[in-house]
Order: sequence, then structure tokens, then C-alpha cells
Amino acid sequence: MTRVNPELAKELEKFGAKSATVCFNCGNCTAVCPLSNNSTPFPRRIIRYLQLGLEERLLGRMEPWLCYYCGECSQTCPRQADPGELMMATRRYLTTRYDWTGLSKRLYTSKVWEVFCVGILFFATLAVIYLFHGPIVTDHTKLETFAPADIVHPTGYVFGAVLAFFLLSNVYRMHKFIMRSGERVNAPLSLYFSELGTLAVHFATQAKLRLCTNKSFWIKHWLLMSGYTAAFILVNVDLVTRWSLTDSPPPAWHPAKILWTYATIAMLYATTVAIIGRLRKREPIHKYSHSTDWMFLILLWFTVFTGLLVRIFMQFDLPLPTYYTFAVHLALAVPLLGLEVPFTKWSHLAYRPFALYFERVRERALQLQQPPQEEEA
Amino acid sequence: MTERTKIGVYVCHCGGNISDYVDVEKVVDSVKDLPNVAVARHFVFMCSEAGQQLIKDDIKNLGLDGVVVASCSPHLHEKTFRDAAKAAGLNPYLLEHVCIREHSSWVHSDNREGATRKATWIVKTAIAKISLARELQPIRLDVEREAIVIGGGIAGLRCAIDLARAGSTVHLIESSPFLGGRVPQIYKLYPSGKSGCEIVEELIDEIKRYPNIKIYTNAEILSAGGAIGDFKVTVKVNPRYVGKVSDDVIAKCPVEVPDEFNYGLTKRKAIYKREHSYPDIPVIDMDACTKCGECNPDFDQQPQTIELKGSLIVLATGFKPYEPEEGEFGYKVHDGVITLPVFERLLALSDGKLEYNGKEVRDIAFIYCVGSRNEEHEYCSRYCCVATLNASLGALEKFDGLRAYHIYRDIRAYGKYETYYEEAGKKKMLFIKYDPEEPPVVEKSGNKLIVRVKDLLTAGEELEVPVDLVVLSVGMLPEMSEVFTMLRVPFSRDGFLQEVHPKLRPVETAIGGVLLAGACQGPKDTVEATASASAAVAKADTYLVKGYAELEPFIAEIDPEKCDGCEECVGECPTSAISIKDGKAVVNEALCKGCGACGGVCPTKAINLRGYYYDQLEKMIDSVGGD
Amino acid sequence: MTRKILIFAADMAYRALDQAGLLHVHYSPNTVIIRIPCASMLRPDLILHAFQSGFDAVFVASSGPDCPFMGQECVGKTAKRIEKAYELLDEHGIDRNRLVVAGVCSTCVETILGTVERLEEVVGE
Amino acid sequence: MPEGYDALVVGGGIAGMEASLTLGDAGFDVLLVEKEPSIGGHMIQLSKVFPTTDCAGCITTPKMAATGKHPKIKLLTYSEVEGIEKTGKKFRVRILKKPRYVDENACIGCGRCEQACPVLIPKEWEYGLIGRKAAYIPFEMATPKKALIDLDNCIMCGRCERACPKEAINFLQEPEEIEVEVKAVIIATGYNLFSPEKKKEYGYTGNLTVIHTSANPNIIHGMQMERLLAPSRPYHALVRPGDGKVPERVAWVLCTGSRDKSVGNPLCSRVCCMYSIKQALLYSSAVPFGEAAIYYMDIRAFGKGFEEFYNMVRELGVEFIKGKVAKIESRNGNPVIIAENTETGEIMEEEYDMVVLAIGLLSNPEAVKALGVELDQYGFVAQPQENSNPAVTDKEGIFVAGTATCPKDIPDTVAEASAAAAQCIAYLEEVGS
Amino acid sequence: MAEEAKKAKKELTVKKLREKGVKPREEVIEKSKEQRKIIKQITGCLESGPKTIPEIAAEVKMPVGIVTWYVMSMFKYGQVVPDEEVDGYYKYKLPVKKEESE
Repeated sequence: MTRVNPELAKELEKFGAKSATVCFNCGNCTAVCPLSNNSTPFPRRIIRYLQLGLEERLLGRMEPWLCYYCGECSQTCPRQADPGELMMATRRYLTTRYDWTGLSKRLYTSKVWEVFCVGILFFATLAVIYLFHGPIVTDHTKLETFAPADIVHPTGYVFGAVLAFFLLSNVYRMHKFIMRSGERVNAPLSLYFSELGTLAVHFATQAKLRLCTNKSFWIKHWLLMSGYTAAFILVNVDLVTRWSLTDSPPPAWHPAKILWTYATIAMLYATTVAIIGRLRKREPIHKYSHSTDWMFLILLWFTVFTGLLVRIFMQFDLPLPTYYTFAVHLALAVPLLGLEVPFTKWSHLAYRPFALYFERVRERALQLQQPPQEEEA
Repeated sequence: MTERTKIGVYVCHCGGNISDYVDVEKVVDSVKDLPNVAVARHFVFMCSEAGQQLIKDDIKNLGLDGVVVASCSPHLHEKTFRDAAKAAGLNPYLLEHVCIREHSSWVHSDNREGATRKATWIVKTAIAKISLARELQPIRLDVEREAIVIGGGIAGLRCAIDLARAGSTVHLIESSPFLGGRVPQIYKLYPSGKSGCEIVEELIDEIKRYPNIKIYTNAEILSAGGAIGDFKVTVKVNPRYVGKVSDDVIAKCPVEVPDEFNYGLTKRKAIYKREHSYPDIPVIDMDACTKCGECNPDFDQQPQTIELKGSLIVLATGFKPYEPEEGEFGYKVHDGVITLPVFERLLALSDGKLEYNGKEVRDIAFIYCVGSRNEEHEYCSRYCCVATLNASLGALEKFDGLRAYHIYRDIRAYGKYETYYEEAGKKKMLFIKYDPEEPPVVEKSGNKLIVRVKDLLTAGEELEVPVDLVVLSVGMLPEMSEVFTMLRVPFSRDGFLQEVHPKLRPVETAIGGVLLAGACQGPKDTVEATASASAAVAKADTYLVKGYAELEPFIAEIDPEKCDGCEECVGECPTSAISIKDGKAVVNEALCKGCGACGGVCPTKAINLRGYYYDQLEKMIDSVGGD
Repeated sequence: MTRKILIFAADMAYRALDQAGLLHVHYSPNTVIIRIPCASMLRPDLILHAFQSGFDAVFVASSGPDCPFMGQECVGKTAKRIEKAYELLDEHGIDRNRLVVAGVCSTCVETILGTVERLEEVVGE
Repeated sequence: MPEGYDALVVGGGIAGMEASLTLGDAGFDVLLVEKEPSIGGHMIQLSKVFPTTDCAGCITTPKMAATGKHPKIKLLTYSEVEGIEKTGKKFRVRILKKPRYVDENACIGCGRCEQACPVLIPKEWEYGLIGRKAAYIPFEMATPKKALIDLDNCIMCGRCERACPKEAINFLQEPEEIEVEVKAVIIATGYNLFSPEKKKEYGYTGNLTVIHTSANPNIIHGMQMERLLAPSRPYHALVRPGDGKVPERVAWVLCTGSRDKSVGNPLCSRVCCMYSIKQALLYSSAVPFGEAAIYYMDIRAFGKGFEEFYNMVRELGVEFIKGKVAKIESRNGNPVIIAENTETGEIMEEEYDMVVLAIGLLSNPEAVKALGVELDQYGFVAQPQENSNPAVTDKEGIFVAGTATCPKDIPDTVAEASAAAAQCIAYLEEVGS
Repeated sequence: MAEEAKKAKKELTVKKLREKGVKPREEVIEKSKEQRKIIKQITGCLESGPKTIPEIAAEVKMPVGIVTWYVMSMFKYGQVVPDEEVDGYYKYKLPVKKEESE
């Protein structure tokens, strides 16, 4: 017996799930969804849990992470209940439930908090740069001198470690929720290792999205994803090779540089298209924008854009613009990474493959548990 | 008598309905050479314009003296073909319509040969019958512009107004002391959003404008009978025991009893009246009255027996809500389980906050299909889905912070009413679909009621819904009346009154001149009830406005040559239509209803029933018996 | 030669026969239907006539208490006719079982099916 | 001085015929204007009608005949009301009578012109399932049964004119403006059908003579199925339009274009549940070994005898699946239905020989435009006193019946048509002559 | 005979209409030519014996849906008649020409 809880739907309204009770459970969304199948049917099942307030069920499901918001469900919904947006809101909600710090919930449910946090990090970064930057050489662009690697890199390591800690601890909580739901499972540790491949593949390709009927979503998403991943790797590689901050930048044909260019263009294109889309509100995915969606897009766009500007100014050997833009670039990148990666939108990148991974582990574990039960029967 | 020898026989294919199983050609072949037959044909749709033309042309060109049409049931199209024959100049009663569809092709679709043989037999009996048929004339009856409407609810009111507007005198009979019926009890009606009181008050205001509407409230029907053009209804108008008095006088009454209008949610005095109703005179409830005399009563008033006559009777007796059994969804077992009509009153009476039995209501569960769509009452009561949605929306609008759960089977918010369903969703109400095999269970837990239900939309999740009030969306049952038996109106399978045909003659009953209006025919909402009331008036007007009715000529006929005045028939006649004059029996044509019982007992075979002469029946038997 | 059952169908019974058609149920096609307003009009000699004319069985389908002409009274009146008809059958040595009377309401399709089936058995023997 | 009538009835479907006959029987002079070349409306196209399953033609044809020959009813077919103006207590009505290019008085409906005509055009009355000629009789049971020429699709070869035995064909006919004076008006303009092409996910083909690759001719709509099942059906047997095969598995898709805001119609069409259940029953008796499945959201069997009918059909083995069909794909020419069975949570992918889209009923605002009455937001005629007097409109002396006010079934339509007639009679009696 | 001759002489109203400058649409003329070709093909194909619709379609090399439409239209105008049913498909054949003409 489960008690219905209409409060949950009210709670979820804060995350953008405004139309859950408008749904009359016709099942159109689930059948039209290219990603939904009989073992993981959604969005209707998730919406139904949402309507009835079956919190435990909701927490234990990984389906929200399978949804890539292609919008077909919302386009064809006979009640215009916008199932795609409901799934999105559910992901926001789940993100806050996975997050133990409570920051995520604050960011999602309070615009003041969101702006405040971004502002703090932005200005704190600027302050740090102001306090700790190296000598400013004005006759020639010397970025490495302005931002000495021995300061930048350790700071980066620490920052990365903190982010990883928050994110992974949240993933651990997600793991608990998923494994706890439904039938009890005791997955042996070996399974976690043998299924690591699933995690890697899904992380790298986000392949599920390709099943969406509208292929351009996958392409855009993949551009963004690959650009981001490339940039992420390059930044890390850079920490070792220090090629980007060096005062004599490598030539244009340098493979790392080509990759950077790709990452920049890909991300800039995808975010620009997304921003225009949200302004036009033509596709269902762009119809409703949560404040965090805007914040994410704006931060990302400006981060990439300022990164590009730094590169251009360096190319033209304009020392001061380079330094200032670099400072702004960092001031944007810190809140972008610091807030988005563990607490809001960027965390989806981790939760999606992890959800599939945990589900796969759970499935395998259940299979392992199965045979003796059958014999009993 | 001389036999008719130029009979035309017409066999209908009914576009395959008949011809798929009955070999119509073979039927035609086997009768076309019979001595009395001049022509035999088959055609795809005899009832169509072209089919009728075929008959008419043959009557004119071949000089037919009799026609047999074999097609669907005569209940459907006998009149159609008789009119066609008449138009071609043939006496319409020289046309016999027999049924080879319902009585042959459809019941013997498993046996084509048998179906064809039976159809041939049926056609042969019809030929035999027509060969001895006499020309008959319909009985033309002058119809006075006077009608009786039984029931003073919304349908009866609509009827009375429309009849009166078209110039007829109307006798409106209502059994309770006030007009209005059940509609005034409704908080807000869909789709207009007006209160039931308001709608009925408008109608009552209109009623008052027509002096040709005579109203009898508190009236009991003692007897009803007669036939079209000449119905008689005797009513006993019970006394009100009081005249028009002021509200102060009513307030003086020391007795308080539960007010049935509000289902006992409030109390009324022994002397009471209804707001927005008619008449504006109170009535004393003698069961409760202590005869204290405070209200200036007149206990000497006696019931009045009035005999009313009318050319037609419209039955607008309405419905009653289903009363759940004790324990059905916790009804009468747990405090807080009520029916929808009670909830309507609760909504209308509550102000500020919704309370039931002194307890504030925050969460409400509506359970649908109570007393409908089950073994006992198989039918769907039609109005309850929308009425429940509408009531829940009204409740949420009137009281802040209510939460509603709809526990349903199918939401039948048909037509434009779908918007109510959608609106309920927008107002964040929850819908839980239950399986009739595993209906919800209502339990008490602390000061809450718990509805336990298995939700089909989560593939059977067992849910617990804690609420303060459970509202049972009860169906409609026909309101029974003695008058049904007095008039011998047939019922349909669902227990409501039966119309002749839902599409061809939707407001007529098998009893000529008795019409149906509103929910006595089946569950209806106010829109449908008033429409059907007007429809009954339309049918009535075709007689009343025109001023006459034509009746079938099938009445008893006495051969004075053979009659020896034995009086056997006199006692046999159920309508006392036969008397003895000068040693011979005579039939009063206005009273004879044409059962033929007299013929069945006449020892000298002096009595025949027109249209069913015994020589015809004998020949019909012979036409197949010797086959 | 085909066995033949004659059905005298009074008003309500005729409607029941219509109803049977609407429901597309099946019964023996060895039946002939003669429509009459009310079973009380049947003279006993007419029933005898049917047997003499070649019918193997007669089913008087009366309206029963639903009779639109006289209601409940119909049952008694019809019974009187049938009683006399039985006497006539006995006089002429015709098996009483070959004559059946039943009250058939407008939706009593089952009564028709049952009675026809029973008569089929009787005449089949 | 224009001709005068007591009442004008606009629309010659079942509602218009019923209203006209009631008025005529009560002794009033009626002018019935129908825009199509024959009266009969949608009902004459139906197979059988629920819940009694008597054939629609058996009820409609005699009504058509009675209307056609009623001494008090004057029939104007192929005519449209162009404008209406109230002067004093009367309405002055302008009617446009479109040219049939056939002299109605001379034509005997023999059909020789149709045989002679060489052009084939999708036949509207059969919803394009077969062709008709440019010179044609609208349908077998048409009233009046007179030919007409579709000049837009005519090649002007003159064969029809040569074939006509009565010299009835006259290509020089012109549209005719008729003015009449009436005391009251009844609107019985009926409904429009939802165009299933609009629901793109369902792959319906609008024109069977040009079949697009994305569309499947074995996906038909409810009215086409009515035609396939009707006694006067276009084909010789129940076969599917894609290749003439007897369909062994048929599915019905309820709420096609109803209760669906994604195609702009949030309303329920009231009849589709029942007509689909009825079609499934008729299909089961036509193809006894066939399998029938109905995909529904809610079964709305609310009328008298409907629930009983639904139960009967369910017991006969017709499968009922709760779930809105999301899309219909094609596999080897067979439609494949994709839907979630919401009672089990299972996503179904079922292949059928034929799929019937149970299309809904929409308003027909074009037909009432000339009458100037108020419409509601959905284009139906507004009923200002719906609870107590549903037949009146916002204009005094103008009444409304049938599906002009919202979708409804035949019993409700007939009742409302009579109700409108009653209001009309009461009004006429009050206005006096 | 005399009457027919009289009729032939009488000027057709369709000619008068053409004289007034009303012309049939080009695409209708094209379409009707194509139709006659298709009908001729189907008729020709049935001369060798009864065939099902898919068989006809294969022979005349046209989409089976369109062939269905033509065969059914031809059936309605009496140009083909259905024959026996084999495995769910009816065969169609040309009608037997009646000896005597009406």
C-alpha cells in the first residue's frame, strides 16, 4: 500500500513541472517516444508517479535520465501536458535529491540564490586573479607571466578535486536510490567492474539520443558534448603540457589547437542555436525555460566566447585585452563548472551514463539472483 | 365475399439484409403464379422513393386490388407503405406488410434454405390475408387542445410551457407540494453554471404567464385511462391545511424535522414552503404537525378529487437517485460517506468553509459508477461523470484549499463536456482508474477516511487515499409511478419507460397518445431532458395543432344476422365497449380498443375484428398448412 | 415433408420476435408467424383448424400480463380459450403437447427460443 | 412578392428532415434547403446504427421519401442560403440554387448519362473509395433521384447529352437567385468530419487515386468503414482498399482528431466509441474468423442501451486496449499500430490488415455563417438557454437542432430536431399569421 | 429511329457552352486520357482469365492501391465482376456480354 501524496506534485512545480495533473494517462507519449521501451517505459509512468506523489518509486527510477527531451511527446500530447518538460523537471528534482549539500535545491528553486552564487564565484575569482596574478607585461602578450602556471595549476587541481568529490558523492546517493527500489538486489562488486564498459560507452557517445526521430537534436547535443569533452581533456592535458598558457603559442596547425578550435566552434554553435531556440520557443524542448537553463546557457556561451576572444587577442598580440578577457573567462568558467557540474545541468552528463550503468548492474544482479528462485517454484 | 385477384407482391432485399440469406428471387418465383397474384417483384430497397414508386406505378398501371410488401418489421414501415398505397389511390388497408427480415433472414442466417422457405410461407399467408381483405377507413378523431402532463420537474415544466404557447390547455400534475422536481437541489448546473433553483425559477415564472396551464400540486393520481383524444385522469389533490401566510407565521411552528429537500442536512418546520418555487403557499406536513394551531391552520380542508381530461398524456415522472446499500463503499457505516445529490446540497448550503457533520473537509474522494454499470443496473447513468466533475469544480471554486480525487472507471465526459474533465486536471485533481472486479474500499482510520484502491494506470499499484469526505457518484433509477400500470406503458430492459423506436419514434410509447419526456425514459441531463420534453410537445402538436388524430380501424364488427344476443361478449370486453340493443350486440367505436376478445367467445361467430377477420386467418392457415 | 409450427403472435410477442431478429439469435425456420393483436381473440376452433390444415404444432404467443389491451386480464381470458382448444384437441385425438401457450413480453426472446425448441422436439418424435 | 413559408429549415440531414416532417405534420408550410444534390445527410451513408443495429438506410430512406413527397414541404436541393434579413416579424431569405446542368423536372434518374460519361472522379459520397463520373446521380437512394453534372471535372464531350432519353441535360443552366419570406428558421446544418490527414503520425492517405509512399491505403477512416459495411457498399464484399484482401485483423483507433489538442480539437465527438464498437460487431459477423481490436482512452457508452451493447460486443471477443495510438507505421503494406496499453504499461507494436481511424465530428461554421447567429468558441451554434430550452439561439425566431450545436448521436439529434420543431410551432402560434 | 435522328440534329447545349468560351480544364482532359489507358490495361489483362488485384497490379505494373481503386470503380459500373475467393483475395473477371441488347 502506498499513500498518495499530492504535495510531491506541488514540490515539483518549483522545478517546472506545472502540468502534471493535466495529463490524462493516454499513453501517447510513451508510445511515441523513440527511447522508451517495455523494460523502461516513460514518460507516462514517471508522470503518473509524479501525479500520485509516489516519491520512492520516482527516486528509484532511472528513466528520467534516459529522456533526451527530443520533444516528440510534447508535440503530440493530446492534452498539451508537455511530458518532455515534466521529465526535465523530474531530472532537476532528482538532481536536488541526489545532492546531499542542499545547494542544488537552492539553486533550482531560488533565482536569488542562483544569481547570488554565480555572482559570488564570479567576483571571488576576479578577486583571486587580482590578488595573485603575475606581472603584467604590456609590450608583448605574456599570458604565462600574467597567470603563472605554478599558481593556476594547483588551484585547478584543487578545484577539480572538490568538484569531483561533490559529483561522485551525489552519484553514490543516486546509486543507493536506484538499487534500493523494487526488488532487493545485492550486486557483487565484480559486476560493477565488468559493466564499466557500459558507463564509458554511454558517457562518450550519449548514443541513446540518436534514437530520437529528429536527428538534429542528437547532432546538436553531440556537438556540445564532444566540444565540451574535448575542451575538458585539453584543459587537463594543458595542465601538464602547458602549451596554451605559454607566451609563444603553438602554430595554427598544431593538433591541440585544431581540436580547441573545433571545441570552441561546436560549443558556440550549439549554445547559440539553443539560445535562439529558447527565445523563439518553437520546439517543445525550448518552450519553457527554467531560470537555470538560461543561466547555464549564458555562462557557457560567454565562457566559450571569452575563451575565443583570449585566443584572438593573443593571436593579434594585444596584451591588455588578453589579460582582462582571460580574467573574465576564468571568472565565468568557475561558476559554470563549480555550480553546474555537481549541482545542476552539467551533472546530467554524469547521471545519464551512471543511470544506465546502475540499471545494467541491477539487471545483471537480478539475473544472477533469478535461477534459485525458479527452482523453488 | 369475392376474393381479390390482382395482388401485387413486393419482396425487399433490404440492401442485402434480407437477400444475403433469403433467396428473394425464389420467393418471388414461388408466389408469382398463385391465382390471386397479378405481379411479384423484388427490389433492393422497397422503402426508398424508387421502391415506393414501383408499387405506386403498378397500382396505377396494373390496377392492383391488393398489395403485399415483405420486408422489415411492420413496426418500422407499415405506415410508409400504407401511405404509398393511399397516394396511388388504393385503400391503405388493402396493403399487408409482413416481416421477412427480423422474422426470417436475421434469425435464420444459419440456414439459407430454411430462411427462404419461411419467407415464402410468410408471403403466402399475407397473400391469403389480402385476398380476403376489406376496405377499411381509419377512424378520424377530433382532438381537443387539451393535454395532461404528469410530473412537475424540469421536463414537465418545459412541456407545459411549450404546449401552452402553442395554444393548448395543459393540466400539470405534481405529486409533491411544490413544482420543480430534483433540479433545484443542484448547486450549479452544467453547462450554464447557473444554479438549479435559478433555472427552475425562470421556468416557473414563465408557467405563471400562461392562464391555460392548470397546476395541481400535492396531487395523487387515483386512476388514469382512455385513449388518444380521450384520456381521463382522476387526481386527488391533498389539502395544504393552510392559506398564504407570512414567514413570521411559519417561524412560529414549534416542530422541527429533517428537511428532505436538503437530505436532512438542515431542518424545516412542520409548516414549510420552498423558495423559488410554486405555489407560494406553504403546506403542513401532517406527519410532523402537533396541531398547536400557531400558524392559523384550517384542518377542515378536505382532499379534492378532480377528474381531468386530455387528448394526450405526457409522462415526465423523472428519476430518483440510486440509494447505495448499507456498507456499499462504507455508506451509512462510516461517517462522511455521502451521495452526489447530498454533496450538491452541502455545496449549496455551506459558506466560507466546507464542513460535514461539523468537521472541516479538505480532501474529497469521488467514487464513480455507484449503482451503474454493474450486474444489478447494467446501464450507464450518463449524467453522473459530468455532474461529478462539475460539482468538484464548483467545490474547488467555492472553497479554498480543497483537494479532490476522482476514482473512476471511464470518464464519460462526452461532447463539449470534455472541457470539464480537462479543467479538473488543470485544477490539480487526481484521477485514479479502478477495476470493477476490484472496486475501491472505504475504511475509517482515526478521523480520516481511507480509500484503498488499485490503480490501473500504474499497472495495479495499491494506493491509499486519505480523505475527509467520500462522495458516491450515484446513478439514476426510474421514479416509479402507479400511472405506468394504469396506462400499461411498457418498460425497457433497464427499467425505464420504453419508447417505440429510439430514432423513428423516440418520444412515443406503444400506447397511442402517451408520450415520454425527460428522464423517465432513461438517464438524461437537463439539456437532454428539456430537449426531449420539447420533442414530446412536437409530437403532441402534430395532433393538437392539427386538431385531429387518425386511428387504426381495427375494431370489433358485429354481424347482426348471426348475433343472437347471448351477451357472452359483453362480459368479455375489457373496455365495456359492447352493449345489447334490441337483442343484438353493438360496439361503441370510441371505446373499442380492438383486442378481439369478444370474437374469441362468440358462440355464433357473429363477431369479427376488422383487419383480422376470421376467414382471413383461416385462409392464412390454409395457405401454408397444406403446403 | 417439413414439420411446421404455427406461431400466433400477439402484439408484445410480435415485438419479441422482432427483438430476436435484432439480436440475430437462431431458432427453427420451420415456423410461420401470424400476427394478431391479442391472444384473447383466438377462437378455439381456429386452433383446431390449424392442426387440421396440416400444422404439426401451434404456439400461442400471447402478450401475457403486458397485454396493451387489458393487461393482467389477458392471461385469464387466453387461458379460457386454450382450455377449450385442449378439449377440442382431445376430442380429435391430437396430442395436447403440440399446443403451447406462453406469455411473451416484448423482450422475452428466451421464451420464444425455448418454446420453439420444445415444440420442435415434440413434433420431431 | 417573394414566396412565403412558415418555416425555413436549413440542412436536409436527419435533423432537418425530422424537423421538417414534424412541422409539416402539424400543418405548417416548410421550405427545406439542402446544399448537397440530395437530402439524407450523413446518416444515409451509415451502415447500421447503434445500439439497435437496424440499418441506417431502413430508417433514413423512408424519411427521405416522406420529406420528398410531403405536401407541406418544399425541397430545394443543391442550394445554399446566402443571406437572411429580419423585416418586422418575418425573415427575408436569399437562396442560391446552384446549376445541376440537368433539368430536374425532365430527369427520370435513369443513369444513362452516368454510364456514358468517360471521366472518373473520386466519389465524395463513398469518401473516395471508388470513382464516379462527371455526370452522375449522387447515390442510389438519392432524393430527389436526379442527375447532375460536375462541370469542374467535365471534359465537355457531350456524350451524356446524347445519351439522355429525356433531353434533360442543359449545359447552359445558370445559378438561380431565389428570395423567400419565412416566419421562422431552423438550423440543422450538421457537422464536418475531422480530416485524418491532419494527424500526420497516422499515415492516412486522403486520395486513393494518388497514393504517397508515406501513406497507407489500408488505413481508412470511420466513415469509409461505414461505407464498406453498408448494405449499399461500394465494393462487392468487405475487402480492404489497399489490395482487395479480406482483412483478417482490423483495429479501430478511437479519438482520431477528438480530445486531442495537438490537432486543435479538445472536444469529445460523442459517437466514435459507439460507432467503432458497432463496426467491430458488424465486421465480426462479416468476417467470422477475423480479429477486431479497439484502442481507446475511455469507452463512452453513455446512451440508452449503449453500455449493454458494449458489454455484448466485448463478450463476443472484440479486444479492447486502453491506450491512445501514438503512431501508425507500415510493414509490407500492413499498418502497424504503436500504442501503450496503459493498464499493463506495455508498449504494443501490432500489425493489422486494416486500421480504421475513428474520426470525430467538428463544427460546420461555414454553413451557418449566412444566418448570423452567435457561435461558440468551437464554431458550434451557441445555445443561450441550454439548460432549460436548448433549441433556441440568440436570435428570436431562429432555432437550432442536431449536431449544429455539438456532436451527438442519432437519438439525441432526432429528439433535438423535434424540440426545435416544437419551439418553432410555439413561436409560430404566438406570432400568428 | 426518327427521334434519334432528330436528337442528333438538335444542337447540343455543350457545344453552345464551348462557343461561349467555357473550356474544360487541361488537367482533367489529361487525367481522363490516363484513366482510359489504365482501364484498357486492366481490361486487357483480365482477358486471359480471372485475376486477383495484386496479380493485376503486377501485370500492369502499377501500385496495387491504385489498381484496387480502378477495379472497384469498374465493378460499380459493371465492367468487371468478382469471381471466387482464394486465400482472402477475390479474383475478378470480365462480365459475360449479354447476347441481346436492351
